[in-house]
Amino acid sequence: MAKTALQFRHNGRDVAMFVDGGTNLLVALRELIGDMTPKFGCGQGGCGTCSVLIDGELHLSCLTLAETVAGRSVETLDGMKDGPDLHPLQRAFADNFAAQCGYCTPGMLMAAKALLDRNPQPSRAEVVEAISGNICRCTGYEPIINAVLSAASGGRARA
Amino acid sequence: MARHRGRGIASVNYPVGMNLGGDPSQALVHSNPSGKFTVALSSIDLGQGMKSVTRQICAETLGVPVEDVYVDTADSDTGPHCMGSFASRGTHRVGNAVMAAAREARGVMMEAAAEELEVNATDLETDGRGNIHVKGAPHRSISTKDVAIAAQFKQGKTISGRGIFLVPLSDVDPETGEMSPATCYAHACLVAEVEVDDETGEVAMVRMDSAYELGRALNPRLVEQQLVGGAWMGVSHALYETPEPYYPDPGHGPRDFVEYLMPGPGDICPHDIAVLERPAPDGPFGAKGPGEMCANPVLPAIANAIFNAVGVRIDDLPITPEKVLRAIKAQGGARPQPRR
Amino acid sequence: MPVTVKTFTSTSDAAAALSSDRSARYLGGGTLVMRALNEGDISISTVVRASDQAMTRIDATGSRTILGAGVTFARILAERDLAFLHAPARSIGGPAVRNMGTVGGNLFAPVPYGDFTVAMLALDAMVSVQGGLGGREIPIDEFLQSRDRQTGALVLAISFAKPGSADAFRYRKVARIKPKGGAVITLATHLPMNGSRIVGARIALGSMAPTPIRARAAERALEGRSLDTSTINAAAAAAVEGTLPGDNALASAWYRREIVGVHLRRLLSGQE
Amino acid sequence: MLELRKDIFADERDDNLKEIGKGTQRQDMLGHVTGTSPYFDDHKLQGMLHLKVVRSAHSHARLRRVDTSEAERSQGVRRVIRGSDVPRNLNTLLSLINFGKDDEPSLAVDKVRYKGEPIVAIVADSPREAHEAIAKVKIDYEPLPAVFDVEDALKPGAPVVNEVYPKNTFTYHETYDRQQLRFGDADRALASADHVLEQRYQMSPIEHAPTETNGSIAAPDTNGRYLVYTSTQALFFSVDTCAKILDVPSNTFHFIGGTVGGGFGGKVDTLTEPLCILGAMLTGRPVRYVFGREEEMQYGPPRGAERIYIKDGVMHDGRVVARKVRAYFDSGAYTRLSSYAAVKCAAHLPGPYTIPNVHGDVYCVFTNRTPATAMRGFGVTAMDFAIECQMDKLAHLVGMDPMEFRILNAYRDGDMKAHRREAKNTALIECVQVAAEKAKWPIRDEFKRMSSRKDGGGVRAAVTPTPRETHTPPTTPSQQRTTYDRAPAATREPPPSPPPPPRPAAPSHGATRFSSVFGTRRR
Repeated sequence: MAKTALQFRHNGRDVAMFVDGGTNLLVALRELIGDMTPKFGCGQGGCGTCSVLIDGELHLSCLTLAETVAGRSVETLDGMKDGPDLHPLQRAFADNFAAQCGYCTPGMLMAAKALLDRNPQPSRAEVVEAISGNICRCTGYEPIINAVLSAASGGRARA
Repeated sequence: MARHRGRGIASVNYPVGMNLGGDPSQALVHSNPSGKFTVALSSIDLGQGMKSVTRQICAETLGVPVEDVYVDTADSDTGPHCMGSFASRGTHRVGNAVMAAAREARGVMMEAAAEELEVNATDLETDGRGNIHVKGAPHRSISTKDVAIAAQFKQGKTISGRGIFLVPLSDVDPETGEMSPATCYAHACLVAEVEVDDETGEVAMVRMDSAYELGRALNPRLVEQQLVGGAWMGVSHALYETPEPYYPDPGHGPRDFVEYLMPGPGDICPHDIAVLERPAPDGPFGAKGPGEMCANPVLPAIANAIFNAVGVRIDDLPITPEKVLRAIKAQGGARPQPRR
Repeated sequence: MPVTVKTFTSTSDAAAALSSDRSARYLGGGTLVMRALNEGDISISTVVRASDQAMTRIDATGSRTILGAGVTFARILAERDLAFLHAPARSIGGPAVRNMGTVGGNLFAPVPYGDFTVAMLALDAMVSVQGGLGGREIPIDEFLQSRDRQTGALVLAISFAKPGSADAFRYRKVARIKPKGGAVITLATHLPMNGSRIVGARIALGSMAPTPIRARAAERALEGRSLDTSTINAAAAAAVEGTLPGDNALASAWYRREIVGVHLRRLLSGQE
Repeated sequence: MLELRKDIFADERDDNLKEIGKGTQRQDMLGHVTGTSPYFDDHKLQGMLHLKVVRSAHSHARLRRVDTSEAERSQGVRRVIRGSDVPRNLNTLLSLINFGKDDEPSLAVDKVRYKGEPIVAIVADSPREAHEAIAKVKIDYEPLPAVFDVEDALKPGAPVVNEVYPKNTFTYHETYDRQQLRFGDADRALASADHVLEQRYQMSPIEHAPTETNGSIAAPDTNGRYLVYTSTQALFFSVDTCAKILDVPSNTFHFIGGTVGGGFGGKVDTLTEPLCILGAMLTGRPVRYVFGREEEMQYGPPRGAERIYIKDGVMHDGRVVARKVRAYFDSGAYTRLSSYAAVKCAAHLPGPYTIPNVHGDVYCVFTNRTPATAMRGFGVTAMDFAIECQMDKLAHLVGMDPMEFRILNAYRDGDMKAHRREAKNTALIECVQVAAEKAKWPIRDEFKRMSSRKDGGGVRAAVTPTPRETHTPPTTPSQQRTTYDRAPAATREPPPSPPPPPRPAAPSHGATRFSSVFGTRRR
């Protein structure tokens, strides 16, 4: 069966693999390079838990044909920490108790990072908009919104 | 066109644990030679915080810092039997099992410490910071680490404990329904304020105020997680979600998260919560279980608030804009009730 | 059989590949085709792509705006000249979907999707299509009526005359969920003014029929009049005429009929 | 925002604790924010196969013929699994606690009872190849009349959904078509009440919608065992259900789970594990079976619908003197856990209020829809909706403030509850008082002074006489038994001579019956 060679940057490192025709980026990340941080929640584009950044833009990896990221940069939650140090967003999510089951957390963090990378001081409405493509069934969203706001303000206090 | 505000209330109680009991859970607690404890369970953490709350229960019972305890869940080879994570039974049933196991392990730990300090175990106490000392004489002290080393390599003792918690099964009288469904109950009362659009039937949440009585709040942050998230789910159940929008007609079922309606981050409202703690006599440190009941008062409180706002009673869940609009039209327009 | 991916530099080669293979689908942003593949749609066995730059071009300089079919909603939102389209673009999905979803793909999105197309219908857009036998321009009304037969064709671009004033074009998506929700109904109006009179009114409705449709009776109620309360009420009363809404998970046909006039009135009178 | 009201019930607590009561960070938070918390699907196994099921296109139909020959030859297919391949293709979840009869196959054989019911499982090299094979399975259906409304299902001549329960209701105590609650004389009290209000309430089904769908991965392990990664909410429930269905000892399995992407009750049913393990047994390879989102929404079990009728009698002064409730749980095509919820619901009546006359009939009804299961607040959520809407209407009827109306009727320590147990450790009044305070909702001083710990018991503790009903069913042993359980679980009243006919000495599947609901009479 014909496979296509694919190379891209994954959290700053070059990776190479062979993909079957039609393979989506979520499968490529999880099954071919073992990055389990993006999750499968629907395969429909509705839940956001597979969210990654492609060249800095928020994308749904389940709806991305893997070979379209050839030569591009893909960031996942696996690359968010700086060495052993948590990213301010990760710290803020923890401090605000913004995760329960934790399954939406990787996608939420990527959506929040996409926002703060472009807009370091967002309003509450902008935060709400930024995470609107991500479903959380546990928290009621309030602690997640507070976490993003507190990461943006640089403080560790609850917003 | 007008938008009308209204407030409604509901008060509820909720049984803790499987109905009729008969739902055991077990726990094993043991120390490694450095005095760090592992709790082995087969109970599931669905996000509700099972690992975290049992960790605190274990640490409190042992008298060690929480950092010295790690909870390992859900391995059928190493974790002893648990009925499962449902029926608000986690904190109450598993918590009690962990407490029992930790109590037994503490007994061994205190005996081992007593042997090292050459005193009676009954004369010892833990300081919660990793030390055991003679009551009233803090300088006659030994660390839990040193106790663990001594127990393992010198005394040949295993600092471990087994725990089980079982509410004995009760029977049901088929005719009268006489039974013992639960040993303790949590309570709540919630006030919902809504705004209803009388031309479209749309209902927007304005705010919620609530009081929940949950026995001991073992970890207020975890309680808050359950209550905030649970109230959100209550709003969702009240106004939005169903896989059968035309029930009992089974058609037009949602297939994705666009068609399955749940409130988004732009639909939430402020929620001010008070937590009351009336300890349950048989709960671990008096705890009951907030996980399930937190959504329940929200549904009727919203329905009652809609009545207060526009004078229509919607007795079918979910309360869609269509149902509200049909009812408003049927009564010839909104009839706001006295403002509360 | 795994899926075959064919990438072409020229749109005509892509169009030829698309029209010669019934199991081929054009992959735009992925929100429709990748979802179908993920859900096990085995009727698709070839995925066609085109890397032609023209597919992602935005030309907003002249009086006629041209959007390449591969233009994403995020790019529209980044374009100051397209401010009048920001409301419909922002109403699509969440940020990730807007970074991926395209103007061309939206033309094919079934209810409850396809909100941007409602805006395009109000703007009397032309759809530029490359078939196996060459290109043509199709008025959007006509394109939508024959949408089921267009899957073998490659949409290259969509073009329309820019509204004369910021106020002439209005858009509203009525959704249960905020800020990202599927449409209960979608409304877009283009009311060019000649002095104080409306000339060439176009009102487009989404979720009021299997594809976006025009509210022609409401358009007639506005035509040649000034936008005053009685005209607005007349248009609102006529909004439901000629519509064919269906029941779905978001709302019933009854509800859609009940509220379409309410929302048209609110949209035209500038109310929330 | 959360405020701890330590001032209330302070005399009942010792707050001098070190770890309890602190807002300590979750043990799993670091894992969550770094994406390293291990969910079942995060295990990558060499040579993993993919399992998908063929689902019924009809809500109710006889299966005339199921032809899988073309699917078996389809590219990438390793194994096609039929109902006949399942060792014990009939189960009911609560057989593990001796409650109910086996009524649900893992794969439908002769008949389908809901749209989406699994009929055939395909194990293939890739999901795509499994889907291609699914399209090649040919099923000849003979559609049967279906019933979707709980009350229609109880009418004479209604289609029989599930032949195990031919009256379309679960059987309680081997005799009853419902769980009853009888306390006092509701009819007489209604006759003398100042106002009577009867209302109908309805809750549509609700989907759990966890962000992680149901699923499992099963892999052959060393020494003949199988390693199973699972999203289950109840590990040993799943282990023992699999042991029963696959007819092997439970220690054949090593289940690993415990970190689950949301459950809310929707991951109790052991939906994927039995077929997933069977796939691994039949192919010798790791097998993954994960629900797609549409499967999860439409064919994963929901919180079942409920229809509730309440008839209340209330006096001018606001005392509720009688409550009569008839409730129907829509179980869908199979029992799962709805039978249990109906009993829990009966126990919950009449809500947290002291009402001297209560009459409840709670039915678990079968219809041709996706089987229902547990969900957060199981058995209570819809009843609370009905009761609390009703309480609001009653308050309106007698012209009382709804808060004060609830305080007036609230149960207190020492009161007798309708299921004939004394109320203890109650706190409803305090919750209403504090909620009123928070919401700045004025209530009168006398209601502010009331307490759950005062003025209960006495006459409120009396068990009011309950009339015997003329149509009382014969008194039979209240034990709920199944064919499956009958042999080993003869815990009480062992039959005298003659000796029972020979039966297997012990269940060969090795599943454990944890307990026996209805098995022992302990009050």
